[in-house]
Amino acid sequence: MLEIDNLSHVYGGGSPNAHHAIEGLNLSVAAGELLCIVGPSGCGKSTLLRSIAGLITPTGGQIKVEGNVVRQTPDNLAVVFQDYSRSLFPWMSVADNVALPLRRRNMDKRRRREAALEALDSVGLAGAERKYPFQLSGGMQQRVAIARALAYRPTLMLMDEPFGSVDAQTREDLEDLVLKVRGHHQMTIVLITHDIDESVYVGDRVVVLSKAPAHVVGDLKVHLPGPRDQISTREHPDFVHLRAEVGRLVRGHATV
Amino acid sequence: MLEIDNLSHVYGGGSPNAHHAIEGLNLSVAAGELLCIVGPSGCGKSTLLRSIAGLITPTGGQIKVEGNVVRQTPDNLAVVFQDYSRSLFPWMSVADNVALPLRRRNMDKRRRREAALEALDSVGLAGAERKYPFQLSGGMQQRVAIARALAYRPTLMLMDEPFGSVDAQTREDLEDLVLKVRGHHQMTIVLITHDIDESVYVGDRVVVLSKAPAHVVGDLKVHLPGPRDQISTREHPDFVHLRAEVGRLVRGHATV
Amino acid sequence: MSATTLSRARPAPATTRWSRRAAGALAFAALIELLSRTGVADPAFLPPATEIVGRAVTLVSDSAFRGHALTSLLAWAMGLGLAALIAVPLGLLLGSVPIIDAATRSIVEFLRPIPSVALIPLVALVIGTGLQLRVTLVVYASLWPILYNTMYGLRGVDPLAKESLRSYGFGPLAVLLRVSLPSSAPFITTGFRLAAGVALILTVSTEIVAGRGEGMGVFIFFAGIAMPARMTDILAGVFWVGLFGVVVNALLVAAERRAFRWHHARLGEPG
Amino acid sequence: GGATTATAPPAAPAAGGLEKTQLKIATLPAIDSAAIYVAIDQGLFEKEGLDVTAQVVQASPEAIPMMLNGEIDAMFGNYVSMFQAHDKGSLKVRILAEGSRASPDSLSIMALPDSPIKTAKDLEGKTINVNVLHNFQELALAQVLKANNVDPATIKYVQVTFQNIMPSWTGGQIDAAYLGEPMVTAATASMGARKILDPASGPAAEFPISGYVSTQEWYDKNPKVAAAFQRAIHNAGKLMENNREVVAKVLPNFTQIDAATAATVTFPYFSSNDNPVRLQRVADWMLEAKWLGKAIEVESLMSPTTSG
Amino acid sequence: MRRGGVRTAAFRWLVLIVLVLVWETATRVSGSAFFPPPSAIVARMHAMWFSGPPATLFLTDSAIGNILPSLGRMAAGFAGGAIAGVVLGLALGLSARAYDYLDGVLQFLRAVPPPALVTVFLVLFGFGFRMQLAFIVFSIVWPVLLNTADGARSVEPLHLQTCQVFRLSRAERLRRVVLPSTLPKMFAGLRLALSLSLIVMVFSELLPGTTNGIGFQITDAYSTFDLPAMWAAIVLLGVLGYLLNEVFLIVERRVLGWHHAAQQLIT
Ligand SMILES: Nc1ncnc2c1ncn2[C@@H]1O[C@H](COP(=O)(O)OP(=O)(O)OP(=O)(O)O)[C@@H](O)[C@H]1O
Ligand SMILES: Nc1ncnc2c1ncn2[C@@H]1O[C@H](COP(=O)(O)OP(=O)(O)OP(=O)(O)O)[C@@H](O)[C@H]1O
Ligand SMILES: [Mg+2]
Ligand SMILES: [Mg+2]
Repeated sequence: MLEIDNLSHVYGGGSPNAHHAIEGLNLSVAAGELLCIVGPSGCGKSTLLRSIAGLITPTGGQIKVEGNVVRQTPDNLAVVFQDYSRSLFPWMSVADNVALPLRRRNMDKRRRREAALEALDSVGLAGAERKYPFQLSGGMQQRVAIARALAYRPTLMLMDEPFGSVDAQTREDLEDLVLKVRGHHQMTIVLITHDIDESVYVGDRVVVLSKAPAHVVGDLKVHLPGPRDQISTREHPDFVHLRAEVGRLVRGHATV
Repeated sequence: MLEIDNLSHVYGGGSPNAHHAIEGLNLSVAAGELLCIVGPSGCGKSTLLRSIAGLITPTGGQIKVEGNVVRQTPDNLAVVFQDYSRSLFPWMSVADNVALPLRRRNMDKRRRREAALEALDSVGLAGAERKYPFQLSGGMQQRVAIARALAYRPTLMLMDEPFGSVDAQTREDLEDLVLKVRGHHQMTIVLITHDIDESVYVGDRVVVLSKAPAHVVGDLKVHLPGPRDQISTREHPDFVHLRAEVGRLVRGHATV
Repeated sequence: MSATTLSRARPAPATTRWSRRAAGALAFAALIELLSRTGVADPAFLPPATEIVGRAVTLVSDSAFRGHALTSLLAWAMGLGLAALIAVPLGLLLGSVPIIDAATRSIVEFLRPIPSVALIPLVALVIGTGLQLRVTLVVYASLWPILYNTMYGLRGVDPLAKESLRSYGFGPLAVLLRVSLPSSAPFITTGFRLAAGVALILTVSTEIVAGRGEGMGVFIFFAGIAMPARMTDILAGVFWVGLFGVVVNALLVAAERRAFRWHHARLGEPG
Repeated sequence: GGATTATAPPAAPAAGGLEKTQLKIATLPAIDSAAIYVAIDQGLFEKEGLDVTAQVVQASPEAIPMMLNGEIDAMFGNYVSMFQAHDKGSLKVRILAEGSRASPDSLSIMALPDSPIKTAKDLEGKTINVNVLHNFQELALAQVLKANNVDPATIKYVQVTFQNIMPSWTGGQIDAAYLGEPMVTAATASMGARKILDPASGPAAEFPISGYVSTQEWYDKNPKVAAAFQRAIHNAGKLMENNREVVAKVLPNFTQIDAATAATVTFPYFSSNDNPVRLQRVADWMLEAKWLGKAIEVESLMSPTTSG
Repeated sequence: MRRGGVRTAAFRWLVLIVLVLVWETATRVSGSAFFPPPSAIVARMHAMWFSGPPATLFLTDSAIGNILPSLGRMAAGFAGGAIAGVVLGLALGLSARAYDYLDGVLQFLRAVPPPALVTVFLVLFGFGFRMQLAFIVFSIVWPVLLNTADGARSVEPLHLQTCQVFRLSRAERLRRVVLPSTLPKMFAGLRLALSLSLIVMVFSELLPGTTNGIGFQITDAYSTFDLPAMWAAIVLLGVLGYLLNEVFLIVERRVLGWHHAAQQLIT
């Protein structure tokens, strides 16, 4: 599904304060896999995500999605941006924001709206569809961004710290929602998170990145008995073990 | 230090889609206390914070800071906004962003710069001072916002999910930094977080808010042996107990 | 300005705002009255405000004057409308395709500072005089504010908002129309408001120079060549033109507030 | 009158031979344009089988493009501008009929009552307004000044639009005012202004100012119309010679002069014939002032049907 | 990016050259005296302004006596209009009260055609430079004013709240926050005002009492039907407009560097 080959990216190339964000990063993700990426703040995770989405052209290496080299944004892709509030359109109501990408889907107006409402409902925002983004709390805006991506039913979903601004309960519900959606619709998911527990809980695989310039320092398969659930899975000895393992890898390369 | 009396706030008052964000909220915070606020997403935490900072005029009730009713922004206050990336000034370098509020502090240019560099160093951003906000990762921007508030040495610090975008290691370091700063300088801190462990770890007290309209549903004193540290404190039985307690309170009022 | 004004204190009630506006207008009228009555400015050339307004009121019942006004109104509306129809798409094109902007910039910048007086005979020769001349000149002059505000407005669009739509596979055109255009629409309308004023000025000014017997400018021109010059008539004409400008602006602002509620509400302005 | 007075042929019997009957002529909102309005008012064009519409324009340069692209057939314009345009090749002109000549007191150099300027000599080095630079006002005044032993080159001319002459004058920005009618009358009556010099006296007496002009091309296509038009204008001139009323009657139609003023102003002369000699004088002076690149033989621009 | 820059420049020149060639051919074919070919215009420009002695940088007396005063008027007018526009625009954008009091009057004045007010300008300011300056300022201030006000009104609310929280003084908010975030829109207005100031400079030289300037030469040429001279002045204005705009863009790129970088604009 996704193959990343010797990727590197330098910001401000040529200038004296050029910044090597990614260097020699190799990674491949199978179709239907849910890959979690963890790594220290500022290491290059968002850069990696933007490269996959074709939003920046990496300065070195190659990314292939479904066998095609990424030059533009690949088809059937959805991104939940880290800076979710800026990625919402302030001139549209919440429902319109969610429904907008569905114009690519050959749906008529009514069906777009239905799909949007359904997605909003699934992230706990039923009833907020008429509001404008600025009328929502931070966590609600983040959930609108998630709903927009979910409603689109992409084959590849990129999520950049998607649950950072919601409360613990909602976070767990959203984690389960992602797991459920992944099961129903054939979807490959790359999810960046800072929550090590979360990475192990939702991921089929957890990749740990080094501090900048980012490269892969750990790649762990998560073999946990499914279906996962918040209480028993987190108590599972494998979970506890994996979580400690990821924690060690991250800490070994933290910035502070 | 801070007294909140029967506070309520309605957005869009008068209109049919008026929203009751806060209703009948009472709270008082002693000088030097570190109060953590947890509550479901969209319940009204940020609204509460903005009211304390004098940025919005609540539609009912009263807030007093150091005995004075808040009408404008109180003196010696710092806020770390939830929407940190938007609160940074894009036309200023990171160092200038941090140094700007110090103009109120009667410091000459050199001392302002020193203070800014020191604060940046303390949040793990040494060396980034010349960059512009857009050249930083999300987590780094968030840390700039924290550095700005810290450098200001306020007597009352309001932090709205300040560690949401940083990795686990950095997060722990920042938690300890806040604890340290609070000890050194007489500072009252109100910190909003979604991380229940965090609230118990850093807080002297944890207040749990109900879902919208927000009011206090739990108010727990945290008696943990000091000085706290990431490993032993989190293993302490009181910690485990409190954390479960807070979790129960939050879950009882979650939105999803 | 109170200390909190910079972060947009709650707006004053509508009645206060209107009485302030009235106070401002009255103060301005009083200033003219004073300049004239005290003789600081010769009343023969700057008559008192009361006289100007009085004359303006009586002019309404003058059918010849109404005819002049209608002629000008037509030229103004046509010119402004055409300017918007040309400038917005052009601005979107130049603002979003840098190579076209760069290639045409020398021509655009070369054409822009050519004054309409110099163009009048040339345009008149090519397309004839009368309405088409006026409309052409109005279009030529009022094009720029819309064009530039469109181009600069596009630059202010949040790149992340554009990336959001791009990431869903939308092409550049869709991003332009669905993100850049709405996001910069408030600034484009400011350009349109500017253009509305420019168009009004150009309509009347062109008529003053080459009106061919019709329009507010001709009314003003004739009042000027009378002996002695009928300054009260000139300024009464100016009064109506100015008042028309105020009304148009107010209508546009009201329309903006409706259309861009999201913009004003977020900025904490009265909706 | 001059030595070689041009006489109009007898009125043509009918409109039968005319190339066209509907004419549109650009005029100026000034007394000089009166002849065409009198001709319309008195039915003189009708008699020639012509239906003439006058179109007021604000300045004659405005009418030239209109004439070139066929919006109008002919225009009323001053000779200096026309000769300049002809000289520069922007326009091949044909003078259809003479229009107005300066009459005594219709133009005047005036000073305010308390001004130190008393005589023509006092004008030396002074600032004087003109409507348009390098035009007949300067041309005529230069001749008169020379005749009064004043060097015309010392005069500073500034261009001031009509309505701003009074404020500039009373405001002291011009030393003496170059006025035409009806301002001469008004300034004398209301401000007590003194006349210093008549720019249309001596060598510049009866100085030709404006005439009716078409393009050569139009003239070549419509020779009979041109002749008919000329006859009507000359007949109007004759009618106006001793009859103020016919003029005063039409003035409010195209100028801003009310009946009361019309009764008192000094009219220019309205030509009732064409005279190449006096027109040649204008071209010669222009050549002398280097306003023309080469000499113009004026007679060749005039209508042969009536001249000579 | 650098290679792209060279390509763009080459493209730009190509477009320009092609257009001039088309213009030359079209005017030669039509042979209209009103539309002389560009070669004739350039020859005239050279003869009129640029055939002077080396000591005066090849400027003729006519150039020194007309172009320089015009540029002076324009520069003074632009400076005055820009300052007035920025100050009034900020006041209007920041203070609801100032906005309420001034809005009506300013909107009125904005719609008033300056040519109709020449007499009023004359009695208020007298002949010459003062009147011309007032005329230019009055005409060009509006785009700066309106765009600045718009910019000042749409400062990111969170920026203002940040200022308020840290209790920045009003001057500091203005200088450090409001002004920088208004700059991009202000520059749109300034750029409009710049070429407008060239146009209005020409108009101001039609005002009573003017005796020199490019605008003066245009009217003089117009009234004497010296069309090549008129075209020469038009082309000169065009060239000046183009050059001024290039200078403006350099300044803008310096001042708004952060903006262009943050918006990921390639300029
Ligand atoms: N400007 C506004 N206009 C209308 N409603 C608003 C506005 N701002 C916030 N709200 C509403 O008020 C409620 C509380 O918002 P607030 O931002 O205080 O929530 P929060 O507790 O901070 O949530 P989160 O944890 O998601 O940030 C939300 O339901 C939101 O929709
Ligand atoms: N536009 C840019 N110009 C220059 N440097 C940049 C730019 N964007 C990001 N960087 C730098 O690249 C590095 C990686 O940034 P990135 O946003 O990918 O980090 P991240 O892993 O997502 O961090 P976080 O977890 O804090 O969001 C950072 O050090 C940042 O300073
Ligand atoms: Mg990131
Ligand atoms: Mg919040």
